[in-house]
Amino acid sequence: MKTIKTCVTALISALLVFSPVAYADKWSDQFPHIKATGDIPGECSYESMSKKNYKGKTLKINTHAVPVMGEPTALHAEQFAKLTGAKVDVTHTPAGDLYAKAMVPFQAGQAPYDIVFGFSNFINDWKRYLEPVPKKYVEMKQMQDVTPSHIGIASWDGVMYQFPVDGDRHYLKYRKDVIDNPKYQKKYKADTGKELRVPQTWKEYGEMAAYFNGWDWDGDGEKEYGSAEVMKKDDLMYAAFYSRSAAYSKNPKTPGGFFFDLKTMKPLINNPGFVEALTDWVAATKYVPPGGINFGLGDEIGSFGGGQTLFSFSWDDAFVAAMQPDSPINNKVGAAQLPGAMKVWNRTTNSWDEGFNQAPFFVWGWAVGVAKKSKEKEMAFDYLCFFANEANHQADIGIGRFGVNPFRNDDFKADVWTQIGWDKDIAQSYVDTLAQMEESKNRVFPLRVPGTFEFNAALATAAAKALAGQLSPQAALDEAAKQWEDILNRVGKDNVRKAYSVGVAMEDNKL
Amino acid sequence: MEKLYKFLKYTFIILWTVFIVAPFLWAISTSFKDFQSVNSKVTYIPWLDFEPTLEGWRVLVKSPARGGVDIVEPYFNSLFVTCTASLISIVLGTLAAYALSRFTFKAGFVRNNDITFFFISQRIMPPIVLSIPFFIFLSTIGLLDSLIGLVVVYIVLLMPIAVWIMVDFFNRVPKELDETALIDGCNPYQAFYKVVLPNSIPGLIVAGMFCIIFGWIDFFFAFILTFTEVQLLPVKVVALNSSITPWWSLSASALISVAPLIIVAFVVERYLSKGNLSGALK
Amino acid sequence: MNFKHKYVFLFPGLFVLIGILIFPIIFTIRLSLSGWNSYTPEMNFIGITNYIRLFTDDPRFWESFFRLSFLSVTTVILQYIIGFALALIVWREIKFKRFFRVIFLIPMMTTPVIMTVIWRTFFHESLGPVNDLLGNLGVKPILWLSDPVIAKFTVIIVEVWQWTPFMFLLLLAGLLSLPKEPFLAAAIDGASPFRKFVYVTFPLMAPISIGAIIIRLIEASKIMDTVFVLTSGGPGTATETSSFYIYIKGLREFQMGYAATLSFTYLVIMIISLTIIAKVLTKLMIKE
Amino acid sequence: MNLVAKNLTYKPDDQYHLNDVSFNFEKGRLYTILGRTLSGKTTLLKTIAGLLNPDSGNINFEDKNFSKVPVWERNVAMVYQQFINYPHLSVYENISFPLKQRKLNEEDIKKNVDDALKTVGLVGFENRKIQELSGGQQQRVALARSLAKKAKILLLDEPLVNLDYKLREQLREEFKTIFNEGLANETILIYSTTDPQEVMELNGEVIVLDEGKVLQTGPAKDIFENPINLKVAEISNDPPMNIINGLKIDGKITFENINIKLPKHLSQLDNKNYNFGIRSSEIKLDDSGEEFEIELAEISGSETLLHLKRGSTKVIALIEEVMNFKIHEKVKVEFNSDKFYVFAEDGKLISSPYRIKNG
Repeated sequence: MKTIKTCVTALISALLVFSPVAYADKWSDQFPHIKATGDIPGECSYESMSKKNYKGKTLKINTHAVPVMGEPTALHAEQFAKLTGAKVDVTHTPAGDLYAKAMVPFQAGQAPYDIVFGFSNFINDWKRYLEPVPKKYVEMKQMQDVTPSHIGIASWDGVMYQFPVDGDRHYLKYRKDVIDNPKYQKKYKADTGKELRVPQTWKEYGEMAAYFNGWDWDGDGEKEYGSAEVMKKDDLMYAAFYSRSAAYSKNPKTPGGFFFDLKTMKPLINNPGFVEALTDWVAATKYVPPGGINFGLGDEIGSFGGGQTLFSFSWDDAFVAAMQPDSPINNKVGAAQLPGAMKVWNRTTNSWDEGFNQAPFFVWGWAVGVAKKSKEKEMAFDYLCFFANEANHQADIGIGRFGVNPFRNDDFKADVWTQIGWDKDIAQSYVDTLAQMEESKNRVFPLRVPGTFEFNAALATAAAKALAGQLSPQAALDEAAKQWEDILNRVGKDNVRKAYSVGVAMEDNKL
Repeated sequence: MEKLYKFLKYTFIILWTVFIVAPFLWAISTSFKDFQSVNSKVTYIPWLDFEPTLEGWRVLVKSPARGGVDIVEPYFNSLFVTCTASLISIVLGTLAAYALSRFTFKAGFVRNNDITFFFISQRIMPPIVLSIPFFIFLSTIGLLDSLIGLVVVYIVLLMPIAVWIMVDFFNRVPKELDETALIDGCNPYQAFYKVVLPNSIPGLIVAGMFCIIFGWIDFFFAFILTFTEVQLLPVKVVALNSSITPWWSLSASALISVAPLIIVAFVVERYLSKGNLSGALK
Repeated sequence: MNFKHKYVFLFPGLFVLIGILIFPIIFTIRLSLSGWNSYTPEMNFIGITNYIRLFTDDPRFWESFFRLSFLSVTTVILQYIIGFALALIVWREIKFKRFFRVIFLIPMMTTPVIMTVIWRTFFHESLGPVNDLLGNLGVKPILWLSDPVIAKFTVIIVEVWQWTPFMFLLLLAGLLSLPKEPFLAAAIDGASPFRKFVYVTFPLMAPISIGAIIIRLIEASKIMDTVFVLTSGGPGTATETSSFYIYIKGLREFQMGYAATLSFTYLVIMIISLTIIAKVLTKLMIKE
Repeated sequence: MNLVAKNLTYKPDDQYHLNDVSFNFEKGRLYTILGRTLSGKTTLLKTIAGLLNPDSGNINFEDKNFSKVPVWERNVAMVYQQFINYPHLSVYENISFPLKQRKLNEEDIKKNVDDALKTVGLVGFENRKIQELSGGQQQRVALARSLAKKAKILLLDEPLVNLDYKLREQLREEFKTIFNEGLANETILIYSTTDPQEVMELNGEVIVLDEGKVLQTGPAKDIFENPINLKVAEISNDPPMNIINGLKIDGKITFENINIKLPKHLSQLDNKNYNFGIRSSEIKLDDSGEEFEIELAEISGSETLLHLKRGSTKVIALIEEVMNFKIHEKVKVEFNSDKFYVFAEDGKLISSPYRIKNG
């Protein structure tokens, strides 16, 4: 069986792997993945890893399905195995089941995986089963370049549990060829009396999306639509909702909690700010492609990346995928911060504060940790360190399907992106967008408290009911808030408060 | 009237055939597409509507490090687990079914029918109900992430099917047959394997077929109870379902995973036509 | 017959099954009395708190249960009618009989979790072939997966596709094994095909029908893979079934104790209702 | 050295299958068990074979307690009413099966099988498959299998009931020869049937069974001539003996306004109500007879069965030719009063034509 497999693999590899272009760097000869930069010296470079010897040892990894994060995990595993002589077994699990797949054995006292991939908001539930990242790695040069917000994301109470390999946030993607098109700008102005520009508020976003919904505006013979969004319940849709809510509900005048009032621990998700956002969102079901109400992240990326919609907002993946050389909308997309709002709810005065407000949403993305019960911790950290070494990282962030996104100061330079074929102004708008988010003092991070999943699921279920028209936005959020109270009581208010206060500090950028 | 009836009859089965075949045709077409041909507009016929590519099929044998899934080993794992568990289930299930069909059991209020129902009722449990306890159970006996562990679990899944079919089958085999064997000097075991068994082949084929089908299509247990050592086909295929859904390779793997069982369909049809299975399935 | 040997036949299977199952069942019951969740993974004892929550404060479970009843009963009835019709047609001489028989069997050989992915692309509202072809006929896009009502029927369509063959196989085999005499008698009496079906075929097939329906109901009540892949229970909670809800509570939200409560309650309800259904069907279909 | 049963009782549910059955069967003789369907015949045979354990009572064979001996060591043979053979084996393999079980050597097996095939007239069929044979041939194979085995007890459970009329006649004839010639004197042959005619022709010792109870035992002729009660009279006649409730007054028997002259053998009877029994064959069409209405006319073989009615009295007459009648037609029949049986109200036989004759 093994022999057959090897033969087949060898045959296919021989057919597929084109011979690498000769570079001076001996590592890029051997590993074409890094042929753009060659090996970059560092603690975990190819050179350093080749000196380690893990022969006879096995490293077990659970990661996401191929290709997003799954392919780089497997690719770097293969390279790591070649360099150190270790055997690396990688399993791939769909996103929705990553949590359970690691959590079931954790709770049963097992460590079938040395390394588990997940989302960074798993940290609260996972941290007691994870080995803190040893000092040696925390202090090394590679780590110094990671932005403070991503160090914060990977840590809990100052202890780093997750090894930074990815950075994620939600931002707006739009079709430059429409928004910047003078013909459409004129037409839009004539028809609506308003400017066609990168939408500044969610209302503008909605108006433009509705205007460009249901007709062929790029001349390919197919209808295009307004917006592609993750609206499918249980598929990260809660994140999309928080993105739309942040501007209405994250008021810089009222620090101390976005999800809960940290003092009273009263859920805030049914206040008028959130209701306004959900009302917007229900209206959005009118300008998504047919079936858009059932889009998961993959559908969203496929839809926007396939040139079907004007807008989309979520992770970097869609943007990078759209900018791949073989994409139909390559160099036709722009990036911008999430739209804001012209009013924001003030929970202290119980009224709307008028004026423009904007709040970026850091959706923590891929996170990875080493199991406490693992017998190969050193090797595991070496692997992660190798995964994120500079050469690998630079190669990875340019490949959209890898899902590895910027989280280092070095990544926020336009030339990193122009190198891989992006137009200069697009690259610039992209890195500017990301950098602004890092600096914002008024931002939102997803909930990471005990029972995170229950909170998010309750919210997603309620929001989904509203989107499907089963409940009004207010009724849906009231239902969610009631469930949040129940969960709070089950989990214990103080437990949640303690955990959430860490998040609130980051929201108000006080780190 | 006769003509109308005939017309309706053929219309109905042709429509149904189209309905059955449609998703397969779609899958075949999709398996030769790429991101572009899937996401820009609806396309059907290769060369005419889109430029076909073998990428979807290549993914199946490529290593994950190159964006593939490598389903060769999982394929054999699935075959092994399915066949072994089916075999054990059939052996144990057939014995139990024979006992339930031929002998009377009484224990308190429990009668034969109750025992039969107990067997069959195992199918009522949704896999989700059992998955966590099984996880703990297998981890206690050290069989997590192993082929044997999966076989053990699949026995629970499959034995009820074997018992259900074989009880029904044996109830149709005249019990005078085994009585004659006993009278002719066989003890109950000899009567069973010298006389009853050779005459139960149709039943065994049906039971075996159902066991294989239900073993082959299980996803949930295979998913929860394995980590890195053992991967079964459905789990591997589902692992293709990343946040970007690769329709093309999913289609290709769906087609590949159906292939072995299509042979089963032919076997069943052959036996049906020969009239051999009728008694077994009635 | 009654020999001591009978135990040798029964016990291996019975004890293997009990041996494998005893732990999971006891574990589930015990777990249902605990508050095991992601933050307190302990087998603590909280009495019947979970049960109280289920019976007083969880309409979603009961909704999912009624939805499941609707979905499984509808699919099984459809499968039975279509399966019986198909079986009747290919029972008698017909062109390409064997070809049709093989074709009709194939769907049940496919893995639901994989096949449903194909269905999802098939019914994709903007990129799938169904709406595209209907669009050519001037039909507006149908929201196969995103309309709360239509999505239920999409699930039904997929389930019917997948499992009608099972019904078809059982019923065809039943038909093939029917005795010939009653049909001869009916033919001599000059009965019309319809009367022949009502008075001869159907009564003779009643016991087989009941068995097939019950088994299909058991299987259909577990419907989960289809919903999981097709709609994730959405839109809203429009297609959420019991086992999918248990899955969400257990493996997504990790409320293990509560999920065990749901599981155990579900099992009890199912066993009782299936027993009743079997009795009622027997009463209705078999006239003594 | 006999097969002796004492007080066998078997009651698996509410009904008795065997109710206090005792008998003493001798070697080299033929016993027929006569009873209607579900009267316990099969149960009795299975109990003898060892397939059933009675709730109480025991069976001794050759002075050994039989209940301790499992069926496969009892050396009995049994032929069922369904043609039970091993469908996966050929004719030869079928017949040799019990012999192989007993580990006889090849030669003996061959000889026994050949003999048995000869006896049942199936020479040349050795390699046929069972499914290729007709019902009658299948039953012959089953019989051959039990004969070849040379068992000490041979049980035949309604072996002819599922055959058509002609074949039944033919096999019944053959059976007589086979039983007379083919059996060693060592064998106890037990034959169960619902057919009184079969009992008469086989002419063995008869046990009449009803609801698990033995009603009467004795030679076939005795049972036929002197059934000890109404039940036996019904069971031992086909069609069942007609029972007419009538009044004996002085020189006549009256029922439904019919007066029949009192036959000689009943002259001793007291004047009162009795159940009069008369066989269907003793009711004849006769224009000078009494008028009855036809309810049903069945043709069976070369005979016609007339179901007749007058008032509340119903009788069946057996006409020994094929005739066509219309339903509700009126016919006149004559009762052969010399063949009248008389039963008391409780069913006991009071008087029979034969007993009187015999003195």
